[in-house]
Amino acid sequence: MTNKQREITYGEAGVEALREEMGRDPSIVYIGQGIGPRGGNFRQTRGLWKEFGDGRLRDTGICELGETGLAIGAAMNGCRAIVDEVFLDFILEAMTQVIQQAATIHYLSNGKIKVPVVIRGAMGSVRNAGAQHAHSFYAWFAHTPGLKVAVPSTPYDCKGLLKTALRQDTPVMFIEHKGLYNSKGEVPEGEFLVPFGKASVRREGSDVTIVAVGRMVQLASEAASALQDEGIAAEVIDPRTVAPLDRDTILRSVAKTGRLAVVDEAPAACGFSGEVIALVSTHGFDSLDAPPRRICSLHVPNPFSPALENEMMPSVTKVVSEVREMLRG
Amino acid sequence: MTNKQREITYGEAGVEALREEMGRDPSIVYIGQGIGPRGGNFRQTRGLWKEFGDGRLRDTGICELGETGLAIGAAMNGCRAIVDEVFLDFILEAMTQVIQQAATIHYLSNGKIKVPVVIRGAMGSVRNAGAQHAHSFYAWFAHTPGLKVAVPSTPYDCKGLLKTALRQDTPVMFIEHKGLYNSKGEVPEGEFLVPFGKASVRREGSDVTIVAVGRMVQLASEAASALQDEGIAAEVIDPRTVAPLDRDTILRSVAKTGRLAVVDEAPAACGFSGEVIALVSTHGFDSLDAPPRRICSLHVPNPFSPALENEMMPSVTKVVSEVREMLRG
Amino acid sequence: MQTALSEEIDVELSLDLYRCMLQLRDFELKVQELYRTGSMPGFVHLYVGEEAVAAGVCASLKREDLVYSTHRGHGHALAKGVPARELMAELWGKRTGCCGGRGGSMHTFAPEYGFMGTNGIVGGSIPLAAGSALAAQLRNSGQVVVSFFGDGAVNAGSFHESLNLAAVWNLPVVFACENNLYATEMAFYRATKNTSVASRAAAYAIPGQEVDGVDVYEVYGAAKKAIQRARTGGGPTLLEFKTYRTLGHHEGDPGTEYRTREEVAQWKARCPIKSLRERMIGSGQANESQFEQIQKDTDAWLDDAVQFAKSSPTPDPQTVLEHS
Amino acid sequence: MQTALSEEIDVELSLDLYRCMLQLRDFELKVQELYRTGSMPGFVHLYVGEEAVAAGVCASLKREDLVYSTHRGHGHALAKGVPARELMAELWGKRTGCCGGRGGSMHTFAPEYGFMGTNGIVGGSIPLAAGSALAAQLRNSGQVVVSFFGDGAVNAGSFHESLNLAAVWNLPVVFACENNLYATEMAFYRATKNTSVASRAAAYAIPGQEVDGVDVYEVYGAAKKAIQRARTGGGPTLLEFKTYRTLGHHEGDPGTEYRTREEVAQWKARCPIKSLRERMIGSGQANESQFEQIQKDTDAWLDDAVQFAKSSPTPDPQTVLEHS
Ligand SMILES: Cc1ncc(C[n+]2csc(CCOP(=O)(O)OP(=O)(O)O)c2C)c(N)n1
Ligand SMILES: Cc1ncc(C[n+]2csc(CCOP(=O)(O)OP(=O)(O)O)c2C)c(N)n1
Ligand SMILES: [Mg+2]
Ligand SMILES: [Mg+2]
Repeated sequence: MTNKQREITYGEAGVEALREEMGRDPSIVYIGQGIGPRGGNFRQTRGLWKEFGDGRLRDTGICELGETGLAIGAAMNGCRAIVDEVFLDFILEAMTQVIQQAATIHYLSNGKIKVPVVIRGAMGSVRNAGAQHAHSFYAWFAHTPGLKVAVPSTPYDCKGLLKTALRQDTPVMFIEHKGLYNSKGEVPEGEFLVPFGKASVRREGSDVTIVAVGRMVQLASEAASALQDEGIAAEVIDPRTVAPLDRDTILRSVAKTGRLAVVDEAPAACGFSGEVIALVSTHGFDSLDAPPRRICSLHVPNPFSPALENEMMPSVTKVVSEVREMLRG
Repeated sequence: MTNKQREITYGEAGVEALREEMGRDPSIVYIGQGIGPRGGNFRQTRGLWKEFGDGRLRDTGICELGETGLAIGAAMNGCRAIVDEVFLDFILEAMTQVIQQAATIHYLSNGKIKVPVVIRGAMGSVRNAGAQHAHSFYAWFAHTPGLKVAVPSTPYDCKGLLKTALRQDTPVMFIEHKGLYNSKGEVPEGEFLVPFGKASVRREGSDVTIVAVGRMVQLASEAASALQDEGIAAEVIDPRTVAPLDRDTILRSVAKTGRLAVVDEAPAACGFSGEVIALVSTHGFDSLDAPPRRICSLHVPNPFSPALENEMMPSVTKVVSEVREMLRG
Repeated sequence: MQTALSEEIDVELSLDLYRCMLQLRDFELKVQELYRTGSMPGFVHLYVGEEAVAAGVCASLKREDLVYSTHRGHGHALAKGVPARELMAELWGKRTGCCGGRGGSMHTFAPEYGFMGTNGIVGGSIPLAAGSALAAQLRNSGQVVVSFFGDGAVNAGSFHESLNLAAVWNLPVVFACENNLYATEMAFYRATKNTSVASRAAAYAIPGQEVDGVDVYEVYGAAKKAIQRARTGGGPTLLEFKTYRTLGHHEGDPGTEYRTREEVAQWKARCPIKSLRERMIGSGQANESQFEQIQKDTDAWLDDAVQFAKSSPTPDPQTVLEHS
Repeated sequence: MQTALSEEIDVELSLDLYRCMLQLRDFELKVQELYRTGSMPGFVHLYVGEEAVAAGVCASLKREDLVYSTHRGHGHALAKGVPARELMAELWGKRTGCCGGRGGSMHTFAPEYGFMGTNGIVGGSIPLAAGSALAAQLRNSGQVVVSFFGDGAVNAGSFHESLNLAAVWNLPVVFACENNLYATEMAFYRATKNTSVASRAAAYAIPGQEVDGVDVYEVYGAAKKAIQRARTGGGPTLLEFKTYRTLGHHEGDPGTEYRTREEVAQWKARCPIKSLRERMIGSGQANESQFEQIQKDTDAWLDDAVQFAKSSPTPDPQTVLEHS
């Protein structure tokens, strides 16, 4: 078996990226709750504390505002900092630091101050954790000048994007999906980077373009398989970073297929799904043969009861039926 | 002169709404910084403290997180609460309370707990206050299930929407524009309400639909006047609330004009401009005769220097030239 | 102190406190059992070991008084009077749950019993509690509000801002910190240099008191005084209840990696339920058969709740947009 | 105390402190004049009356030490060594400003002088300062970080969370609170029940000290000790400098509606600059002609800065996307 075929989990891939980068760059410090001896609530830092110690893995109490602010401040004074919100939901405690400080200082200082901070958190719904632990804020951050936003959907991207994130001079929101940590995939050992702003075509097809990120890529891919059985060839595009967004790959795909659907775990209103549709509408107007569609979560907080949450969330069935309708009319 | 012709400022209109509603409903409490004896940084509460006293106008120190949380908690126990962030920018200190508590509790409690809180703040750029005092977050809040979002552009709407906001059983983000407080307009004395989810057609026209909110309505209207001189008839639509959004009025207008431009002081990416375009693209696909356009602020934090900020912001000139291009090709 | 207090507390009240603690304990052990068999969705954080706090505090509250709780809130809910049936059904995501299944363990509301919610956000309910106390003050409702939170919330901005506002406005709220020494696996002394929660009251110029949180009489006495102070215009109090969760942080956490077996064993030995029983029997205030009867009642109460919840329908998916 | 300290401080240092304070004062009065004639955009918050704090604190800092400031930050910037030319040009939004005109008064950065920014968000720079101290600790850089903030920041979560983390990690940071009794029009006693900032250090188990903030010797002495403590591994200190802004909150606020004329007059009489001069002349440490010379130097320094800023070009609009 060559390295290329080695399969590890999404969670392990992130750990590998961290281990390589922290080994390479002694200025990296990692701040968060339970990221030391415990190895992370999602096991997203397992083994690192043993290797790099208390100094560089900084366990904190519950104070996301302070944690995030300190990480940004450390990044302003010669460290590369990672702050782990663990659940992305908890970044709400620290929004003022993310938006008012991290996102602005490089620009306002006329490029004099670098702010190499990676702000990490896991988004989305998993195991019916309920409304307060299921948010997916990547659209907000993409809306904010001064932030880059990575949303890996595979172990390969998790490693490659995290390594790239740790080499930026400005803040990166690194947003994993809670439901993907245990998913497996091929990840080469050792050094490789996944560039920002470069989408991945997960599946080629000529009838319709489906754009999705994070866990929704899986959903879109499963839907595409099901559609294939009906003779519909869907192309699945995973932008991998929503800021910068790879507009060209999306536009080229729709130029080929003439049809666009966006699957988004976040609500539709003023979100990522609208952005992709607006992009194609404004810059690929003539390629659209039919109205684009959005398959998003319904506009309510995530209800706890599985019966309700399943109804609220996008599903393979919903994607299949929406796309089928697009093509069959 | 009849009442109907009385002109007052946008700021005064808000005060009038508050005075009427606080007089009518003794359960209303108002929390914020400088909203007592000082009468508000923007004079948005002037005179109220004399009338309603320390009990109902609660001046605080600088603690937006606490202020906002207390307002929500007061609303959960029989008060109607207004919390004034003054600059909308400062709501970043309190996002966890807005998103995790205010926006979810009515739904999660199965409708058992009403949360009649109005969260007020002034958005946008004014007088080169710089990047940290110029944010316009309404797209974020429209993206969030459980929040209503009002963005008045005229004194009339300021009064009517604020009165409506103070009669809701769930949270309302009431987002004024800093640059509008001194603008004047007709406002009837006494009772009237402006409904949520009902756009106002500011100007009729048959060639192109321009959608804008807040201060951008002025800009769009000025651009429409200039375009009129060139023989282009622009229809200007002000949704007034971005959640709920009056989809019908927008779709009807584009069905008539065949062309859509959105002017937005916020950045384009994952914002309100994309939402409007996605709406028309998905639900009014056949009415579009040309690619829609967005005239938004550039994707950088607001620079301080007027020379730079003017370049960064939408302007009448930019709107005119974009719309002209749309029509003239 | 103990003797003095137990003189204030009559036998009837003692037995009530005992019954309440036993209900809280047995409810949680049943939830654990159900959860482990996979029949409950979501996450549950159990209150085992800390029963004296909820029981002792809520004993002095009226129905119209309000309680704001945490992620570890089943005990607070039951002690405040939320029927076990409705709570159990909610944990199961059933239509008959007190939130129709929308909330679950971490977002359970029952305002009709003065229970203003568990909360999945650490520190998130502290400002809400203070705000409800502000409403009580303004409306002259006579209500007192109790804000429960863990040691984990103490270093968060929500704690700081809320206590400051409650103090300067003299609000009728009791801040009840359940210091069980850990926040998840994080020992309090690793999270802060000042490991006394009660001492922090000074920063806000309000009274603060450390209380033995596994002695229900101590809890009752301290809480009663603080509630009385709040009700009579004396403003907020910060109470620090020293307690311990003898189970893991949530179901799934063995709770053994960051604490020694000895430490857990020591605290288990100080079981608030067993010790009250022994004390009452030792002093002749009650006899074994009375406790057996309470156990029987509790079993029946719990069976009824499980039966009710189990047989309740799941919510109709078509209702998902209601109350939005 | 005063005498003891002034013995430690030699004449040269005293004159340096004087010169620094005078520069800060005259710079602000010039900004006021320029602003009032409408030639400056944005908002400015002037430091007049508080000069002893910036001068006294920064006197013990090395160039590589860092200062984090507030909305009222011109004095901190100058005292830390930012050239008046670059600062003045920045306030004017000019291309030659230390941020090329992108920042302005409330977002001025000059890292090459260890000045890590004014900040438009109250409390916003406190965690940044602590974080930079963490980096100093990790990189073993020997730097000390000073975090300036006002009384207004003390009740905010940022203060609480930052001090707690700095304490538990023993970071080389000095928290320098400029308690000028007001935050905008809000008197500190209306914002909090505990009006002693220094006393709050206890909540974080760090040293806290109240200092007369208009006596530059006192400021110098207390700051020197705290900076020394930080530099030698002794961890953070909270200093509360009692001071006063004799002008309004920002240019445009007369500053008279919420304070009595007497109060303002009393503090004006305690002018840190005038009193140092009188003290030095009284004790024979310096004579009038020395102070006249300093005034002349300062005038020239300021004229140069204004001339430079005025004649500098505005930024090229085409560069707006650079550094994005
Ligand atoms: C703002 C926030 N940060 C982190 C978490 C994750 N979390 C849930 S419970 C918990 C520990 C809480 O500890 P404590 O407050 O002491 O309560 P205990 O669990 O000990 O009862 C943490 C960190 C959260 N829910 N909210
Ligand atoms: C988070 C936040 N809330 C409110 C404001 C508005 N504001 C600007 S300065 C100020 C007063 C600050 O007072 P203080 O910290 O005491 O500093 P001082 O002005 O007295 O020097 C306020 C309320 C702000 N900038 N940031
Ligand atoms: Mg705990
Ligand atoms: Mg002040």
